[in-house]
Amino acid sequence: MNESYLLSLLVFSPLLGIILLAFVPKVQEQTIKIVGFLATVPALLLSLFLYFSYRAGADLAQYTEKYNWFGFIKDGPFSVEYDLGINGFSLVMILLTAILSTLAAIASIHIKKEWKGYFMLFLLLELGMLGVFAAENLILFFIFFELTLIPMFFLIGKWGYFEKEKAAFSFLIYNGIGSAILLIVIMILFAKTGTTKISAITAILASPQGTVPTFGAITTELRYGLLIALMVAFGIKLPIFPLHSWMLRVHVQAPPAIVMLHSGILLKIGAFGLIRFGLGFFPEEFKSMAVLIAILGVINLLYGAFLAFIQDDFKMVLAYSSISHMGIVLIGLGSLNEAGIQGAIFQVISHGLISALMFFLIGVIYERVGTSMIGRLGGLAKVMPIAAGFLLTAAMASLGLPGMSGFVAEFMAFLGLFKEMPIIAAVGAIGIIMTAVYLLRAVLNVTYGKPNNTYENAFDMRPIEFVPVFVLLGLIVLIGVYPNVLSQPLQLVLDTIMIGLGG
Amino acid sequence: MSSVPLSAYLILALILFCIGLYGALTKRNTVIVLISIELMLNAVNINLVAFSKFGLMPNITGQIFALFAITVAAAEAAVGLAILIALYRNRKTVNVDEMNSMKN
Amino acid sequence: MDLLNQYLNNYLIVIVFLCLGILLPVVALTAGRFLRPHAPSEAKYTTYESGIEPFHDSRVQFNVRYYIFALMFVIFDVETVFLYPWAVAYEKLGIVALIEMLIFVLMLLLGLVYAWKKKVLKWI
Amino acid sequence: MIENLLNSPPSWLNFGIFFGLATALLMVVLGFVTYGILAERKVMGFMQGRIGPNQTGGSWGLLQTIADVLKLLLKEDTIPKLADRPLFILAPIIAFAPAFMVLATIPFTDKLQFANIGVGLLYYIAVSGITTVGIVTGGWASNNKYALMGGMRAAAQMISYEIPLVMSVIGVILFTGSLNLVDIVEAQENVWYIFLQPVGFLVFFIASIAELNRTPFDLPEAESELVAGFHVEYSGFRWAFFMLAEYVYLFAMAALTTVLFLGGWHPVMFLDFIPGAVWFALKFSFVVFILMWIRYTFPRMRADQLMEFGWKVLLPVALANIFISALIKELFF
Amino acid sequence: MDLKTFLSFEWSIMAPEFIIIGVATLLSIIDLFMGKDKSRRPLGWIGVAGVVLAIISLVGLLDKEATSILHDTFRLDGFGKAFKLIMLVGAGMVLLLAMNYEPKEGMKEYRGEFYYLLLTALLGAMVMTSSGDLITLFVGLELLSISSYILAGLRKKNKLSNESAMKYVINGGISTAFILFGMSYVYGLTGSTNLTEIFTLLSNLQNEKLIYVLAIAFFMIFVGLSFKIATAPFHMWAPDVYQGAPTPVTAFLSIVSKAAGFAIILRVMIIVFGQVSSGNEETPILIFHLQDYIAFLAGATMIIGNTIALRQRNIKRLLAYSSIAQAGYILVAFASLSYFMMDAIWFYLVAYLFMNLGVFAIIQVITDKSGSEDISQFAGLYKRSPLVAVAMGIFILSLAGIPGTAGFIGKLNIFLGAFVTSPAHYVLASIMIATTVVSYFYYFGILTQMFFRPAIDDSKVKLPSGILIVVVLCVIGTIGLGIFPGIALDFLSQFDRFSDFIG
Repeated sequence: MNESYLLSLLVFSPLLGIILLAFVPKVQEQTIKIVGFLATVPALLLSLFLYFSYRAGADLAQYTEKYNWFGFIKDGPFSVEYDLGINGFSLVMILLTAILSTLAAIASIHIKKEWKGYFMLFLLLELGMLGVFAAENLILFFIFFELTLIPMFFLIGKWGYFEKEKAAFSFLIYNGIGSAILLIVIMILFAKTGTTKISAITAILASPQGTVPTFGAITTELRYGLLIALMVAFGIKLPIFPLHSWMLRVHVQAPPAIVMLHSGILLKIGAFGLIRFGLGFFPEEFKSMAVLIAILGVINLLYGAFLAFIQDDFKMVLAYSSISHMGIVLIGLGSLNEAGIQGAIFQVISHGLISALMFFLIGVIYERVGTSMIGRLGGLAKVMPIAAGFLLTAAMASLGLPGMSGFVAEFMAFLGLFKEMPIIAAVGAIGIIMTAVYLLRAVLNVTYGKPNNTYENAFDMRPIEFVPVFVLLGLIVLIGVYPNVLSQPLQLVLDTIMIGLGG
Repeated sequence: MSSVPLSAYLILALILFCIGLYGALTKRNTVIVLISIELMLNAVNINLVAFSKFGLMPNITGQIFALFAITVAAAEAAVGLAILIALYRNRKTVNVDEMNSMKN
Repeated sequence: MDLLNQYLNNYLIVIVFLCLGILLPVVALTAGRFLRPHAPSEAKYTTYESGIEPFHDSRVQFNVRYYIFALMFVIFDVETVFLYPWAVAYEKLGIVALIEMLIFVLMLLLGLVYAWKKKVLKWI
Repeated sequence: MIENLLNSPPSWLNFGIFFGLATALLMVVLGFVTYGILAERKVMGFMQGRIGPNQTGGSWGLLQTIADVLKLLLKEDTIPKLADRPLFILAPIIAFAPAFMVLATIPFTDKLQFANIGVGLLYYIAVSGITTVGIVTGGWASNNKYALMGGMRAAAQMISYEIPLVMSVIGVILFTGSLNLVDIVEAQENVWYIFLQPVGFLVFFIASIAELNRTPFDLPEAESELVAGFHVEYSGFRWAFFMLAEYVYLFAMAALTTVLFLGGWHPVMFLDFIPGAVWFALKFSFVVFILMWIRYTFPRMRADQLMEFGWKVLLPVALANIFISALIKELFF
Repeated sequence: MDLKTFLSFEWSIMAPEFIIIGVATLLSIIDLFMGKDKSRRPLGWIGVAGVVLAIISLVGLLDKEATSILHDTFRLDGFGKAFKLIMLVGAGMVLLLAMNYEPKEGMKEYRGEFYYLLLTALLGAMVMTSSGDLITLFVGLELLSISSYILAGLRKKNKLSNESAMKYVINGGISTAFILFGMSYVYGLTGSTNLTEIFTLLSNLQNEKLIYVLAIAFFMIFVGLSFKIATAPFHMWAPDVYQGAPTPVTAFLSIVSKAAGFAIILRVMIIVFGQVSSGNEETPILIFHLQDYIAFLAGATMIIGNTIALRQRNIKRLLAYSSIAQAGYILVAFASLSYFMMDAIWFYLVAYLFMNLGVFAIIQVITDKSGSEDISQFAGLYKRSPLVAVAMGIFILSLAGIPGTAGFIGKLNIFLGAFVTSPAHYVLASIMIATTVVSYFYYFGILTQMFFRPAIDDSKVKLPSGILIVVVLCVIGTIGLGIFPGIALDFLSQFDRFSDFIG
């Protein structure tokens, strides 16, 4: 194994920005903005480098880092390592994080006050997200996972809209419960196996009971219990249907740049965890619960779609659409074949890009007109033709227009499910149609509907605002046209998962 | 006359202890509460001395322990009364249930 | 057995004295009841205080000094509990116990000086 | 015979015999009190250049006290209506019973002693402390401001002087190595503790006067300021019991002083043909006389002087005495 | 004992105690003869110097083998050293707080007393920690308690202070009686008060009835000791006392006193009852029989502490309930009786020392300044003094158990202990984590006040130098142990899990 600091550098590069920002006086707003933006760039460059070198055939294992961190027994079991590493899936997620972070930093021009604190927390959030995907150790994973919680709490609570504190608290408590459950799972695994290294635990769990020495019996009941706990923990994050209410508040109340990151990446941590741990640790048990997961997925899809249809607030529409789209992830996972899982992963990334785009545009519009209620918007195509046009395009991507990323993802997910459980899939397909209906209703209302507002200060997009839009749209189209940019890096991971599932 | 069994002492101590506990928990007057606590501590002394004389393994240690217990009880009572005096000067009451300026 | 009996008898005597100590006043007072006159009148049962009947409880709030002296008494009296056994067993314990007691009593003295300096020992 | 009695298992018969003996002692004590009071008055008269009682019962007024007692017995008994009745009645008994109880352990001679218990000295100190409770109870129960003040003062004084008292005898215990009063007396066969423990004796003596509530420390019943202190509301025989307790304590304290410091029944030098009982009586009478003497020659102290003297002079001296004694013992014995 | 044996003892192992008692005596004499109008502040420095000296001498003793002197009544073993270190450091910092404690009224005349009473209380705690005999243990306990009673009521003119002291005395007296009653039974059954002797004697006990008596004794002692650590059922005093006592005293009670309480619980419970056979085939050790009851108390403590804290407006009262809850967490470590028990308790106490002391340091400054203890005094602290607010935020986050802080690692350790036993304590750990999430409500409520709410007045909060030292140390400790827990764990490993605990 080569000694490499690349991953650490990547994960902790935002820290440099935080430190720099600490020394910038509060009043120099312009400097703060620039430093804040620039601090996201190293991570972007490094992750791009990793991506292209992987595509060029480099072995990702060379970037693995491992140091002894601390041990509850000196030089014995029950020690925790500082352990970073990536595979294709996490590489893609890191790339997504880095891209969205940079774009969100640009989108942060809409923030009105206290730049310094904002960017410090923003960078901390990025650090946490990057770490979550790079961690090869459960404790480390959990630390980064929780690390996203605190900046989010402050970012929502301080820079959000009217009910920001309530939103911040409901975010905190729901995610707190989620991470608490996750912590229980992690600690049980730690206590039973004596290690927190993900690969080691996977190996121990994969071997039949009794063949590998453990510190306590890992019974079948325990395995099921742990899996269900994991599903709840990540289900809150994702969010899965009954555990979703916090996420609506966050989407509505948080500042747009933060919602970009939240719906673009934080929600995806749920999916990531579900695939990585749920599927990775307990493939057998996951298999036997596949139907349940698929049904949950369909419920999510339909429920989100139905409720999105009756919302007044455009942000709410998007929030429910997120729920609905996460249903597709579950559907893909429930199918448990290669196409389905690939679809799920595609959906994770595609929705990350699309929702980021949508929320960015909403942020732009909100800044100009001061509302996001569909009833009070309308006829934006006249006032802000470019923004309205982009909004329409994004909606198309979201509802799965062929040639865009959403289509590839939904197609593959349903393809997978139709193979395994055609009836459930058929029911789920209704959701796809619903998606088109509610999105078009909302977007068309906004762009072409009767203007209810005088739009005094409305102006079209600033030059800088084109950057995120173009980047995101470009990526969406790229994936839609040439899915290989994703599927190639993911192939190895998918193969591993399929082997875990027994073929 | 010499054959008072150990259990008699223990039961006496237990009864005293319970009376003391009852008093300490139910009485309103702080002085009585403090006295009740003394009663509980003295019940312990009966136990210790009885064990020291008639216990399974009689030895002198129990009496020494009792001496320490007495001393400590005295110190505690002294501090308790001192605090009570300070309290009385400020509040003009020695009733436990009137000490409620911190309820919320 | 003799020793035990002696021991018990000695304490029996103490009990006898106790009984007698209580009995004497009881007997004397009971005897007195038959001998003494009984001629009650309102004035006789008033409290002795300048001829005017006190109209409320005379358990007035008295000086806090009394309490403080009581506290001092409790502390110092209890400390002697340690001095007595030490004095009795002094020969067996020897110089080490002397040093220990010296420290102990120094602490007591410190307490006394403390009280002194804090004007606790001052009467009114 | 008494040996056999003591060695026999305790029984009701024993109880009866002891009772009889104790009653005898009680009679002696009552006799002492009767003539002690007379003697006190006579000595007082003598010192103040007057005669004292001389009418009742012959030329010396021998029956004077008896007449007094009879008068008290026949006096009407009143309990103020504001008083706390049960406590009021109980108080004299609480005050008197311990006074009599302490006599049980005093060894008058090597044979003449009632209860020879191992911790005699501790017993004396412990039991005598109860009297304070009786006095405070009396003061409290009277529901009279004078009485209450007197009672509180008595309590404050008695507890303040109890500490030098108990500390001063530690020197004696140190030299004897026992709390048994007989042992203490026997240890004084060659030399009395008054010579080995002069400071201890002095502290003990002063503290004992205060404990007895006698002039110059008679603050609790200071006639001129508190009328009569804690027993202002008492009359008749109830009052008499407070007085009785006081004089029984005088008896007991004088006896204890004799035992602790004056060698008990041991004769002076070669005069050992005189029986121990006589020696004891002589020393005892001497102590009583000194106590009376002090009473008539000293003025009453002020309250603040009284308390501060106890705490600031007697207590440090007593503490120092303990260590000097210990050092002396360590170095010379 | 003759002079030779007396001198043959290794008195040097008592050096820290001697230093503390010497300094306490010295301070009391100086205070006594000092002019009335002279400043007492230098006395505080003497006290701090004494504590530092004691720490140095204790560190010098670290390599020493477990030694007993004075016929096994005083015992310096790894356990004693480790716990004494916590107490000394805690007391040193509390002294610094006390020097800068300036409430509006009622403190001037008693400042001198403060220092040496604090030291005598510390002495009691230290004696207790390394005593090898029930009598010494009891005397130490009472030295600590009685000093604390006075300390709590030190502001003689202040009603609340009086009341709190009175309640403390009453509750403390009752609990003392319980402890003593239990101890008297232990003595009665063994005829000894020496812990080591009791250990051997009791492990041979077979008589059913006597074991029953022993179980009663166990409960009496445990219930009594639960007062010291303020857990159910004897937690009622804590809120009132914490609120009414002077703030440094509150800090002392919540840290040093609590550490001492746990030290004595471990000493008594493990040594006295550790090897008692239960007469039962399945669980041959009595203490494992009683484990469920301890667990019940721990659970009740956590639930009570965390739920009642939710509706507190007074910051000190809130912290009182929080500290009840924290004691409950530590009790979980005790209840699980695992291999990690001692380490987990020690580590958590260290973490608790830093985070709670830091909180109290800042609370003291804020409440002194405003004269009010209402939580609203913290409003807008971030605006007024950002650094103070950030420090406070770190402490609060640590109390809440957020990763990156010492509190998190402490909780991790406790969880590990709870899960590693068989059967694992799933329920207890779940209660712990659930109540932790509940605690987010009030902990983050404080953060909300500090960061989100507007300030009432804009005056800067300036930390006096002593408090600044404490806060900086605590920040370093909290973060340092959160990121490099290895420091403490390696330090702990030199005691080898306190294997010399039972001598």
